[in-house]
Amino acid sequence: MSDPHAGFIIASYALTGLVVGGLVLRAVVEHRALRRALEQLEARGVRRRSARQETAR
Amino acid sequence: MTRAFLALVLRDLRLAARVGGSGAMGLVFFLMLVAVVPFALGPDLNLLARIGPALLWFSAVLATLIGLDRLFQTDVEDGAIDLILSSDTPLEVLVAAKGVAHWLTTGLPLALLAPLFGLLLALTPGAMLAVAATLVVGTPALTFIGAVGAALTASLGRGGLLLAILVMPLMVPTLIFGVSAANAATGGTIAFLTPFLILAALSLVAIVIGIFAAAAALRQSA
Amino acid sequence: MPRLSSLWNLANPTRFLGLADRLLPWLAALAAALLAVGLYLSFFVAPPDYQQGETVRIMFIHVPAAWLGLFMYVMMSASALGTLVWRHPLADVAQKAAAPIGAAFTFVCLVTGSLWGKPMWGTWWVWDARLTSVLVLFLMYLGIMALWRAVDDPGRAARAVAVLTLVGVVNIPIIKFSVDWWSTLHQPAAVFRIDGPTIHPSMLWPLLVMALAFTVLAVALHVAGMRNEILRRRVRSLWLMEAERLDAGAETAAGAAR
Amino acid sequence: MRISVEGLACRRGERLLFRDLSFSLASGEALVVTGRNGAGKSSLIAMLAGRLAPAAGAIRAEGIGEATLAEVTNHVGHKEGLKAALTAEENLAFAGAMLGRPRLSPREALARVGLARAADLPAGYLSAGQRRRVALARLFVSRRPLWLLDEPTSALDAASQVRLAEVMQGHLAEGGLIIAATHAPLGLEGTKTLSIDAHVPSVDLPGGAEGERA
Repeated sequence: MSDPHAGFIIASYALTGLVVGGLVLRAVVEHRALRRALEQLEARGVRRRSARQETAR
Repeated sequence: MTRAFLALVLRDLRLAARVGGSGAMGLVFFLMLVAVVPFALGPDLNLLARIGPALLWFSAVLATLIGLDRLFQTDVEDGAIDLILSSDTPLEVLVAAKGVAHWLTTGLPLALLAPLFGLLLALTPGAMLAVAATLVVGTPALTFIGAVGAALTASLGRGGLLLAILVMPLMVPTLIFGVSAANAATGGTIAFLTPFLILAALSLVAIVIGIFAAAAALRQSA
Repeated sequence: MPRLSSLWNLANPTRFLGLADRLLPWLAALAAALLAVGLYLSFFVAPPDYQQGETVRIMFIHVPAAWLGLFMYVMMSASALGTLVWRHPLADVAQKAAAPIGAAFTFVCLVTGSLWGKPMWGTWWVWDARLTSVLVLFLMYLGIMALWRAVDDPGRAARAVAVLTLVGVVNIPIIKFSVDWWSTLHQPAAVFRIDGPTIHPSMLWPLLVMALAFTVLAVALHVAGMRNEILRRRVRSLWLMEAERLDAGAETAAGAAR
Repeated sequence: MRISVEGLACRRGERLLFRDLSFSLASGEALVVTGRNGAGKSSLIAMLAGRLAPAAGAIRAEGIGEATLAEVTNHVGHKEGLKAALTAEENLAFAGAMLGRPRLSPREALARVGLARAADLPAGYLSAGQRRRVALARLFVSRRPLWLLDEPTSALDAASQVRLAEVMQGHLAEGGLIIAATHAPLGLEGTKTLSIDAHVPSVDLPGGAEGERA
């Protein structure tokens, strides 16, 4: 691409990639952290009422 | 002493990150001001480019103001001020810590984002750089002048508006030299460095006076 | 009505979590595949525009981003109705998860528009009706996100945000109208159009594929965001339960610590 | 150390809350301040903490060397000073950094009040009683001999009150001083008591009528 405006095009795609990548990364990192927090709570012996019912059944 | 200083800075940064304190809100407000003023002035890019630096500085002053009223008020409300006041570290050091944390979450991001907002006002790259530089140097003055007002109104229920009325006049010199330095860089009649150095000096003076005055005010009112 | 009840079942957070876990890999894969095709089309198949040259390629992300910025707001408004009318917890969650995604795409739209405008118009930004409306939309997203953060209790926050979102919906046409009026009054005669004269099929296809790819991506992100939000509330309520339980276990814990 | 108070008077705004208040307290002694609502218990505590200037009289401290009274005082007021977004441990670590003279780690301090398991919980999730106990745990993060407690037992259940009494007894045994304003008995042995009501100006004095109204 020998266009004089290649810089602008590349910048557009790079920025979009950055923002979308950031959104994906945020979702994944948050999900891991929350799963870890739930496991930690489980290890402390805290469970939801419905979850306790399920195991009782 | 440094331990207490760092602990307070760290706590305030942590709170800002978890609660999303005044810092993020100030930034959004800054963007809104920059976006709304052209509606009043009309979409003439030449006009906007000419008054751009002044507009950014004015918005920065207002954006700093809206976050400041909570600077000490939250600590007074929940009683954490008792801890700060009964510390064996001098109160001045702790006030400085609060100011530094506030500047890091409000003033600095404001200055760093100003060039981006400058795009909306069709500023030249040189002008954007000048505005960012003057804001980096000038916003500490705004923060610490505001800290005095924040300390004075800390124990009042609705300090926000009062705070603005109290400290706006005190911010005038900073605004004048900030804008004139930014304008000088974009081809004014005076050199850039003169107003810029005066701005830096004003900032240093404001930091010192602000710290001692805010500490004195806190001892009285909180 | 069996269909309604099954829909209601789906709206049960626990069921939603199960569904999201199963659905997300497929959505992600589909989005990735569509993106790959879309990028290939927009870079190697679509010809340069005879007026805009290569910069027309920015349109292939700019237009879908604009579409999604609006789409997420519509999504949020529908969820806001769900919150206010049916008081459904999943609607709260859908509302909250949509805001940052919509804001991000609106931001992409603004910046890519700016990057397109510089070479084409010679300026980063014009206070043109269309651009300005999108900027106002972005500001509204920011306000909504700020309100979410400001209120502690999720249920209360959801209702407050729902009101704000719906007021925003009413306001959007008014804003659009007033901005149109405002800028035609001042804007010089040379009005630039974002969408160019006519769209040739060789450009329409990449655009459509990219729009679809972005939409699937946004839906995937939204589902993932909703899943995270449900988990976050679960963690929050479990911590609250744990705090209640603390007193019961206090004696033994303190005894062990001594 | 020894703290002596002579002829203390407190004025808040236009009205005189109390006057001619004197007492002295030495290491290992505790003082319980009683009085009806609005008599000025909290104001007395605030004066001792250095947060309020006395209208008359003097507060003297001996045997604390270079330090001021405020620097050897650990004050737990009726506002807890906890940040809801920070965990109990972070809150106590901050208190420790402010107060200086480190003693126990935040986790150890929490164990002393029976909240070891609450260390990782944000303070916002805790109940009123638990928050109170986290605030009281502040007494252990710093080595400060004078404890000033304003209604320490409020929101505490019976078990926690007993634990608090034990902890205070231990502090006295180590040579500490405690001044507590309270309605409820603390369960401490051999404490001095001071009733503020006896020092409230009577009706015929100027300002006295205002004082009665409280």
